[in-house]
Amino acid sequence: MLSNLPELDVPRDEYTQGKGVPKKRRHLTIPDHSELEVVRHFKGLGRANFSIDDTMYPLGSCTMKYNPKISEEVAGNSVFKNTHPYSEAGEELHARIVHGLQDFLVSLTGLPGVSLTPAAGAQGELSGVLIIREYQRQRGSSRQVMLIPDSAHGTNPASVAMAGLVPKTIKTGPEGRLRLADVLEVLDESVAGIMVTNPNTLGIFEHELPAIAEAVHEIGGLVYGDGANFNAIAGIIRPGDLGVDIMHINLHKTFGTPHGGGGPGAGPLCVTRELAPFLPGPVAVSQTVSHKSTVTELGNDSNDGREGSRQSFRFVMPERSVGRVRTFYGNFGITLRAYVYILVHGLNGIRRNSIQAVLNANYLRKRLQPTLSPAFGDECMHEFVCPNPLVTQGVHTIDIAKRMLDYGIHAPTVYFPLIVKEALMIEPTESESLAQLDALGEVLEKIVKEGLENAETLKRAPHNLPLGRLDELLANKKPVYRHRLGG
Amino acid sequence: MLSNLPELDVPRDEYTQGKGVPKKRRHLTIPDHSELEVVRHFKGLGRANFSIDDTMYPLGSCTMKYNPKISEEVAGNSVFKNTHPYSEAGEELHARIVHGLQDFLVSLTGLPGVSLTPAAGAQGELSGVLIIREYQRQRGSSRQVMLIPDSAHGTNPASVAMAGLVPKTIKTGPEGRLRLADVLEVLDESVAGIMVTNPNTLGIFEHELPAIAEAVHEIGGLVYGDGANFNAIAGIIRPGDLGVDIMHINLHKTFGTPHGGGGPGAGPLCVTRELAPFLPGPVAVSQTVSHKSTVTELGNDSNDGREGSRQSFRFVMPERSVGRVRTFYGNFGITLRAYVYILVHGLNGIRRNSIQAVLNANYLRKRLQPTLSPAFGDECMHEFVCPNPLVTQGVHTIDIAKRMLDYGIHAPTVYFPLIVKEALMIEPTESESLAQLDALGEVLEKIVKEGLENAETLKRAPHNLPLGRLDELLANKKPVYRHRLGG
Amino acid sequence: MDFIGVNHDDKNRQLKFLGLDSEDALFSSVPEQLRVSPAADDNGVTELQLRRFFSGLQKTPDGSIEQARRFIGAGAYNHFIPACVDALASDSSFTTAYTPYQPEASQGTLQALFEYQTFMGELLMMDVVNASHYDGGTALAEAVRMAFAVRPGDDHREFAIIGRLHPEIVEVLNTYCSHLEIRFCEFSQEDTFSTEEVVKWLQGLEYLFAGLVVSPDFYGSVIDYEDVGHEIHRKGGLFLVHTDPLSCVMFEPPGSQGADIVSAEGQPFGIPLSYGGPYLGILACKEGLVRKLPGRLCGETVDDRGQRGFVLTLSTREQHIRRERATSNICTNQGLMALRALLYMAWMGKSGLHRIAELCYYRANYLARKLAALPGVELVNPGAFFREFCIRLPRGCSAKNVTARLTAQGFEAGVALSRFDSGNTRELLIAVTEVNTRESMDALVEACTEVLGKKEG
Amino acid sequence: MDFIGVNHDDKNRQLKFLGLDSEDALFSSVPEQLRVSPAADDNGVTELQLRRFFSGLQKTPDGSIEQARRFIGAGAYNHFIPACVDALASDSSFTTAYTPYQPEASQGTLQALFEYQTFMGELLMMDVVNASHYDGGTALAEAVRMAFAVRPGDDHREFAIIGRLHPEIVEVLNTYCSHLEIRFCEFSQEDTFSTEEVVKWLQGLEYLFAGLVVSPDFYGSVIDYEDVGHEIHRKGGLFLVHTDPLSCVMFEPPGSQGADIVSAEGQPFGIPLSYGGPYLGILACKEGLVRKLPGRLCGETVDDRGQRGFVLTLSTREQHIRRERATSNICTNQGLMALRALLYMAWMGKSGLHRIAELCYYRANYLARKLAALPGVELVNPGAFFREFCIRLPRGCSAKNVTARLTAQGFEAGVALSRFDSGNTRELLIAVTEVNTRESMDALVEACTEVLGKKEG
Repeated sequence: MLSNLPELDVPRDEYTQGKGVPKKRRHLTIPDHSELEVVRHFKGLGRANFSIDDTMYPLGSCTMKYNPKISEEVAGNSVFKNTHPYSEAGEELHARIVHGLQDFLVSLTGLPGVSLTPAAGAQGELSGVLIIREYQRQRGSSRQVMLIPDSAHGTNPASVAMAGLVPKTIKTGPEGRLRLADVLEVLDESVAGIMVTNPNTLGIFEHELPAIAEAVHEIGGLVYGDGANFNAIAGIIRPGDLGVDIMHINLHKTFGTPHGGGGPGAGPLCVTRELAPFLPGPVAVSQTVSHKSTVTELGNDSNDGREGSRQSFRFVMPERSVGRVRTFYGNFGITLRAYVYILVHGLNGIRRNSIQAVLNANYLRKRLQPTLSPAFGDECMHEFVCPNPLVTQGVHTIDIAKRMLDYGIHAPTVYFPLIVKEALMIEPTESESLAQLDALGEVLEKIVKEGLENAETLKRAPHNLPLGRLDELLANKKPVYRHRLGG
Repeated sequence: MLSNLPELDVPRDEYTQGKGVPKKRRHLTIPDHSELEVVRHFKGLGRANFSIDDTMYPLGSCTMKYNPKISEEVAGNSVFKNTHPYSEAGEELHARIVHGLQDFLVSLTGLPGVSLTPAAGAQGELSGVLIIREYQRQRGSSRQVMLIPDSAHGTNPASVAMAGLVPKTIKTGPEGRLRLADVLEVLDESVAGIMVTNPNTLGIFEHELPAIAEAVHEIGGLVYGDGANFNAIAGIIRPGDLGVDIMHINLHKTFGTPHGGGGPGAGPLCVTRELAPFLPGPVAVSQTVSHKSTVTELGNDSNDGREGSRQSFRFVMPERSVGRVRTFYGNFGITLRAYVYILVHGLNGIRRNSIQAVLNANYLRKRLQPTLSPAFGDECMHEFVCPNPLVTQGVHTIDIAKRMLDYGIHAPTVYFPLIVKEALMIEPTESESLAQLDALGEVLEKIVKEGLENAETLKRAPHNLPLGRLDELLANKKPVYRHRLGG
Repeated sequence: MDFIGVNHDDKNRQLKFLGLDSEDALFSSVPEQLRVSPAADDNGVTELQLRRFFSGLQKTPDGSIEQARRFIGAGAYNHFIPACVDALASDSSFTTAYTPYQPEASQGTLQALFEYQTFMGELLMMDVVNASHYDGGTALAEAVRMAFAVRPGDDHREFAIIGRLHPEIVEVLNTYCSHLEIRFCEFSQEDTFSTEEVVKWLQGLEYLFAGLVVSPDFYGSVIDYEDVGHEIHRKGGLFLVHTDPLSCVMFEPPGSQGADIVSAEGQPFGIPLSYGGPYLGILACKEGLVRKLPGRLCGETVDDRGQRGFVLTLSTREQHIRRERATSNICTNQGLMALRALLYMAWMGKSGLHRIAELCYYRANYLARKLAALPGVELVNPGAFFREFCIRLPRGCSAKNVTARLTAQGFEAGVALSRFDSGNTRELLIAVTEVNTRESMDALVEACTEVLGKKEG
Repeated sequence: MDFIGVNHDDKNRQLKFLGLDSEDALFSSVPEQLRVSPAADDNGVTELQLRRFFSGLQKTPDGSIEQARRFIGAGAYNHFIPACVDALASDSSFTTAYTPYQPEASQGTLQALFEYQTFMGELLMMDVVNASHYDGGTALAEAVRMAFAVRPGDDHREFAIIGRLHPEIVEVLNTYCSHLEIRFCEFSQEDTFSTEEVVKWLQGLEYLFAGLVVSPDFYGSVIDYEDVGHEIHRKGGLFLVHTDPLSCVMFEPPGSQGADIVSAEGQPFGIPLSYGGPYLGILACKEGLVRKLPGRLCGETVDDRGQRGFVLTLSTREQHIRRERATSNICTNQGLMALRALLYMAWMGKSGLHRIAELCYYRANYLARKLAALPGVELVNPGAFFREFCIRLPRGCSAKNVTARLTAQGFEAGVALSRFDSGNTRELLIAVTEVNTRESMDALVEACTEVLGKKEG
């Protein structure tokens, strides 16, 4: 598309006084294409994807809820797209939006300190563990141990290791819950803190968390809440009330930001007042200035330019910050979409989402019970986990998953959590209609029936997609990471 | 999506003093859906379409060229989307753009009068025939006959009939061209004018048009140029130089505006200076005013706000206008996209498009010659027409067309022009790559081979699409125009 | 606002299936004191409010008058368009496809057209809706030509018009019918009139081939017209109605009042103002008239395996087959605009459409009452009106000058009718939609009070 | 500008096939005098010029400084993004899909990632590129951790840094490595230095586990670093390079200069400024290090019918399998940003990339020369630089005040380095890209002349 680019309008002069100019590159093999060729290629790739906008995508723990179009519209605004992070003129507007989301997260978590800089949940976790380490260090303690339930996401132990602390596993109790007794058994002065996901990855609410938190606090430890499943309780339960000191939130899961192909996301960190000075930065702060108001207020449809005081916004580094975890101000584009999402829902709308997510999961859970018996208990929060009912037929969970694709529904999360053998982890989200929940139920019933009658149908799935089952072993054994482009 | 709409914030008061309030409606059966349901439904419908962005779409005469993304970006600008046609503040900006396109069309056609109000080619034709009628009437003539070649689009005779004139058919000569001799035979004082498509619908340039035009002018008639195939010659040949007095242009064909599902389009009308006062209106005019310049100039990258005179723009009705053919100012959104298209190409770019369109058609024509022998001559302009080579196998053109769909390429135009039996009318456009032209060639070769070996494969096509061949007869015999929605 | 997929009834079904008496019971395992009560006052904002908020944050949104303060209508209306409609309508699978000549490769476009025909037919209560026309004006012009083509005898050249037509539509009608020698007879529009008066007037027309009711008319007036239709039918004429799709949500639609042919401008349904186009001509008729209906039609059929599908149908009416004997020369339609109208109706649903119609109706009534209360201002169409009304300013006031002064105060206050008829100096046509908040109406009244208080030269 | 599908070579092939010696011959049937000659001066405008024209037509585009007059860089650059990239990147088939856990249902995402790995690998000349990281800063931090994980011995804790790192990246590096007891040794940056000096300095480091070259560095300086890499390898260390993808179009890329691990910020490739994020962390390594590479990787394989396809691979390195023994905790990537970079590279092709790189390079040289000619102004990095350079204003001038005064004149003139180090009061970092026209550069020089002429308090 060279014809669409500016011509070089200055001399080919190199203004170097000292060292010489580095060697110029001779070959670059990236091919030239017409715009239409580019469009067709990528439109074709798009057609080769399942997506929420196409079909149900009940990936447990990943929370594939609907991403509203209005969020994309706002984020597409040229002012938001084109402002440089060091633009002085842009700081007020952008800090105002970041501050707005910080405030909402305070309301929802009950934790008064928030930083939006972490670029993803895992980075929020790392930041949180760094805070725990720093907090202990400043107390003069060199505690190293972080307690982590065996149902936790792999990021928990990985983040702990990355921060130089030592993860220690606690077994989940027989009801799929963490038990105070089990925690007390390992709780000693070496423990820097505990990481708990609530509801946990089995979709079960951790009743005993308040008591566990009390015990951990008592020995001088901190409680980290993994917010991966916050979408089950947002607007209903504030993690701060449960004794959580630090928590990250995956914005895409709870607040419907697009997460195409695995990212970008954003992993804001919320902490108690005591820990706020440790937050990674910068964070947005407000101060009151007197001014003639020209800024519109949301929900107030008049705009009368009255005199008065107003809030002014800017970014600062928290005083004892564990540091920067990312350049600039985090994933602002994601912050903006999440802010829009909360604005249009209101806190009540977020609450309604949580309730419906839980209702949908329980409905589907009960509807499927004769076919797929859940691993634990009688009820769930926003998701539930079932062991593969066809193991005796020699059918693996992956076979069920692949067969679902044939029926035009994406598979649930499989083989996680690790404590349930051959797990299927189903999360319908609040976005799906009753008809769609029933459709998923029927597909699973049909597949289990097929598995009982003729296991081969499942083992050879998918049958109806452009590609059959892909050989992942080969990809690992003889890895090919890229094409070799011709000269 | 009721929850996303404003609440009623005024009393349910009806302020009527005279007649009563009409009866309120009781039932409306349009269903309520969630946004996600709407998205999935329509995304699914999109997937059920072939489109230029997916695949080659060589519909002859329809000119399915690439629609640049930059045109959509500019047209998506909120100022253009949200300005009311009676907004006083908007007139200058919008008239400036309309005037800009008018100017380009003057350069390209050699015809100095332009109106952009006709909403489509057929409406441009109707307007043009009305001008011919009015012109003759003002000369005191009641001529009724419009000469039209038998290769013409059906809109030509239909527009003539609609304007109350009488179409008379002229036969195409043996070389696929209109002959002066044949025209002279029917040319008399009853003839109000002639309508000629050049290149004609066989993709052949009408050599004798200048001579024919001279003869028609001599007897007091006017020459109407159907601009449906203007994309073959734009930037190379100016219809005004060939003796054309009036001409419409289908903006989507020559200037790449989207024409999804059959429209919208736009059919500007270009005329000689003498006929300009008859144009349908309003048209944009400019006048020079002295002013401090703040408007950027295209191609001039400085913006220095110098003093000076500048053009000012507004809309007026031509003085002896045949009238309005549409409310407001025509399809401004299409005008805008065509303007962008010409701006980014420049007049040279438009010329390059025409050359490449003709080159691609000739390449494909020659490449296919052993398989599909063209109906006429040795060369073509932007498209060519071949009779079905499998007639003796009992294969109809429609069978070839359906089989092409199986290979992922849209079919050419079929059974048109009517003067070629079982025609296939192929227009590759300048947008396609050589590889794609060859791919089309290979597909057609393969299909003709299939037809010779086993005609049933073609007669039962398509085989690879979600639907098999649709029963058009049934749709005509027992027409169903809509669902009946449940109460 | 929410994006929850399960509707109210289905939610109750779910709770029942689970044996729960309330949604609270879902969280019974969590101690009561750990659950927060809902913040009753934060139910979120609408897309409209959100857009306003963000454009306010950027100091100079587009340097122009804010949407809530734009009261211009006169045939093109400033309605809310959901982000979802814009997003889906720009899918290049629709925009870069062509007329569905090969239906097997164009089921997306065809099914969308069929659904448009369905929803629009339902809205108008008409049997057949074509797959779109250029705009409301040309749709009406084609409707008149269509009626003329089936007129009972050569001498039947009278066409009755009841209700004010948009002046530009009158011009289009004249252009389209310029050689047909139709005598257009307009019922002289008084400030108030009764159906009986219209019926009586109609009885005086001897060679009627059709009659047209315009409702809402150019000034926004709406009437019941069933009796008018009866009288037109009694005289052997076809009964035409030119209407507005949104008004059909609120009032009895043309189909249930006996209309034979209906035309309308579809712009209010999800189509941007775009300085006047592209818009959507809606054209509908009774099944018996379908062979005379111009434009494309989509029909249902089956494929060779018995699967349901859609095709273009009855194309023998069209120019590419019938040439000079076609019902019209129309070829290009406004397919993408029909898609937008369909997307709009699908997104809104009956509940959303009803809310929009109510907002337009009651807000217009609210504003009209307030403005008519200003000294010297009178309502020109004091009968029922929908979304739009016309006021006459006090003696000595020019509507053109008043709107110019209101523009300086940040209002597009309406269309001064001197634009169409230089004699109408004091008339101002004002449209009110769901975008015009109560606050903006109150502000307009206040600004008018001030501007009208200062007498002009 | 054009949208023609056939390229130059293929066009010649076509003409040859047809036996024509020129394209004019295609029109030989049309008499010469009826053909117009090309209007040599109208070859159309670029998308950039077009956008500028239309935003100029609207009197207050966004009330802010026009794009051509924005010279801020410092790690985030104001580049042209083709409309096509925006249009394709917003396709919800990509945006609303998830991590491709079921590859058969996610071939679109996977193939795009594979093509990103291919193009980016080609650009950097590296064997393996991962499927994206949060940003350039974290990519570098992970690169250092990766190098630390394979260090030859427990006492090898020295990490050499040659070239100026972005101050915020230094902070990220400190955060990520806070407990690793790495000793960061920075080569003291002089105004000019030779490779020999660096090599000599390196020889003085005893316990090196890796060395990093930053090129272009924070001030835009670029160097040849092959010899530096050799010396680091000689000392048993890994050779890391932090670079910019666009600079690799112009200069020999890290892979051909021996780099083992490469990190970079991918924002310049089609990713909007968006107030600092989301951006794209690029992380690449030699094949032998792949088991230590964090982040997702896409690999090629076949299906059960032998058809080629793509899957996520080597996931045994990742946290969801290896938990605390994973190479990193990273899970979420920046998939949509990798898609944007891919779209950008595909749209540009090598020709477009080369043009963009040339524009940035030669325009920056042009502006630097002009500014350095102003009285009292000096270039801080007078060696070769790419797209960005740093000037020191005359004594008594504060860069912060000067930029504020230039803002009032409609320029974002650069980043005053006092932002990062309050002692650097006179340093101003200026970036130039293809959006900064020659006219805008001349205007900036003129404005600077004026502002610097008036001495400040």
